[in-house]
Amino acid sequence: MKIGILVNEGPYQHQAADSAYQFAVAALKAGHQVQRIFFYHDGVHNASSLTEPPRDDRQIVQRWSQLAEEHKVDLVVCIAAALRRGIREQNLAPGFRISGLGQLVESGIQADRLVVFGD
Amino acid sequence: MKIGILVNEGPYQHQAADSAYQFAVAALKAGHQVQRIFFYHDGVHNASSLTEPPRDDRQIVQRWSQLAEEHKVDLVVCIAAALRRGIREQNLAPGFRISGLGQLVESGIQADRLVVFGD
Amino acid sequence: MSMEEGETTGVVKRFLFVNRKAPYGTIYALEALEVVLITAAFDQDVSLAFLDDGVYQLLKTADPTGIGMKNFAPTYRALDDYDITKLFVERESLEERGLPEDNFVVPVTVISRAEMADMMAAQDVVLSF
Amino acid sequence: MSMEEGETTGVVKRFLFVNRKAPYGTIYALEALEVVLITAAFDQDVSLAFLDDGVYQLLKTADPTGIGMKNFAPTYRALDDYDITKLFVERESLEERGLPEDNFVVPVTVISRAEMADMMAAQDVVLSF
Amino acid sequence: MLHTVNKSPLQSRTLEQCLAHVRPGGAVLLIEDAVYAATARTAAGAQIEKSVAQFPVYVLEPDLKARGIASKDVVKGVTAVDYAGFVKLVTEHDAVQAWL
Amino acid sequence: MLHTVNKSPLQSRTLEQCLAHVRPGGAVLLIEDAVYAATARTAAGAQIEKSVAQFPVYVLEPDLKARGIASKDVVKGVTAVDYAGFVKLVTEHDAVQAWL
Repeated sequence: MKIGILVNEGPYQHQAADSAYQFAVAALKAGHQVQRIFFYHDGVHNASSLTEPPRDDRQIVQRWSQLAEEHKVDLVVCIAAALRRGIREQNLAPGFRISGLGQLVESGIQADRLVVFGD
Repeated sequence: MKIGILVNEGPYQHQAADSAYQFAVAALKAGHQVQRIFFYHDGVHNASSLTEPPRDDRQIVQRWSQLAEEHKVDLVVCIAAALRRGIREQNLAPGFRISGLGQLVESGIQADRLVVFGD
Repeated sequence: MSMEEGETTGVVKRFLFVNRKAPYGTIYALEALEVVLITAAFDQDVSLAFLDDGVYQLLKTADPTGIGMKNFAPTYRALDDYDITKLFVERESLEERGLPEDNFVVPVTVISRAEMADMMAAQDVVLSF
Repeated sequence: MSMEEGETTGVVKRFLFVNRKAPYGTIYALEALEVVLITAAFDQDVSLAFLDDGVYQLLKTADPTGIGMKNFAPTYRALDDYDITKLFVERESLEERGLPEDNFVVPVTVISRAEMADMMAAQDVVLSF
Repeated sequence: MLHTVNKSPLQSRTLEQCLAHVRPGGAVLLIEDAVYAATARTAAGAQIEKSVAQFPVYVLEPDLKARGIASKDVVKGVTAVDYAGFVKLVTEHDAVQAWL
Repeated sequence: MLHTVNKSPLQSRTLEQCLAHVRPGGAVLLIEDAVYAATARTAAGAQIEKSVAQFPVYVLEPDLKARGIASKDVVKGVTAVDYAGFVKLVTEHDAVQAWL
């Protein structure tokens, strides 16, 4: 099954980014296709290449990048939300791309399910 | 009177950054000294030099920088919270400085009042 | 939005946007509206639900100039240009807030909680912010 | 923390840290604890209040490995090294959550809501996250 | 102690928790989404009307206006203040506690 | 429709709003701070116990464990699932509605 995911909150502050990640990993493990993960609102902060959490903590941004590399998951950051919050090409982590809100709507149309994680 | 301010949320997502700003402006107008504004948790995103909100919207980061310039307000970003969330010297807006949590405690000790804005 | 993005092979799904949060305290209401406007251009079957504190989003008396923000409620009027007319407001949510049924910036259909629940159950894609 | 930061001319204020949020769902509990530890080094009169969902922060049964997070509750034990022993837990908050009074990772003083209110009213600086 | 509350009473239980912890000499200021608590014809408004007999309750007017609440819809006994009034309240009380 | 709830019922009114909008064929999954709603000896737990007679209620076990809630403290009739179970629930229902 094709599953789309929407993440509305940034890393660390709320659990949303963690829940979305664990859900995506489980979906892939079950043989489903994660069609796209769209980052909106403060969710765009998940794409910041400049985060440097304590070493003994989970590396949320790096985890997303690895997911993109290993499973070819399409990680899309909303351009309007990103500009508002200071995420641009220059501080975009590997595996993410910046695009329009249309990508979220498209995900809703193309995926069999859309699952939302937020606050 | 010396007033310290703590901001716990980032710009745009929650009103906290707006309320803190309006409060700071009113405090200065009333002749008080804004001893320090400390940015913690997602509040560190208020210091991002890379934000570019729509032109007809308020420019939250720029507003803080102007406040620092015009009224010599000390804008301090928590280093641990900033590293976790991707704020570093390279994307730090003018007027902000990155320092330790001790600066918040010091603000609590030195200021006559500490006012907290968050979610 | 590019034409390319708009190409979704003629599929029409029932999209529901659930608005349960008050405006201005957070950005969710405003950024939700931005998605709705984009979705409209994709020729989908779009509905908007306003319940709980979301009913406050449509009040025509809003004036956020005193807090330095823009009043975005009039933007809802643009939905009519896209033939998006299914704006549902929950009666019980209005009653709990002591609000009348006729103080909104755009025409809405006031429905009961039970009708809201039925409407929700009939959707293909539900977006909440 | 540098010595310089620690120089605050001998002033001792009553600092209260109010913990009202559940752990793990948000980072507030963890980052609040980080401030408490720093404050301890400033020789202030520190109290911690746990009420509402904040009482969940101290449960010794917590195990967040399944969600990829670290269990930070044991860090509260470090407070004792700084002679921070005023950890107040509100009885009514425990009762509403069906929690016993003896399941915490550190020793606490369980007080009533009225006592909590009195304690709050006596503070110089109140930090909430 | 000046207690500030910023959550809608219809979504969050924070207001009732705050009201249960106000002591003589204390006051409550409703800001951001908590201003809805000051509106008439709501359960929270009725609660606030009772509270004003025990301690002063203020509401931030710019936040009221932003949300389209008319002054006539504010429950009796609640005092509207602007940001200057907010600052004044902070200086008049010995400390501030934010109920987040 | 699978309804997900992620807020503590003791801080937020979201759970009760969600429960009032579940239709036959629907189900509720408690995640993140909403797992507290599945605990015994609470008002929310009593509400959930009533709900399970009408529709299935699930709780995410990793979130329960993170918060130190023992399986024996989960109210009767609520089914604990792991992330694989969460995924399975998503595929088994025709759509998902997050109550944020």
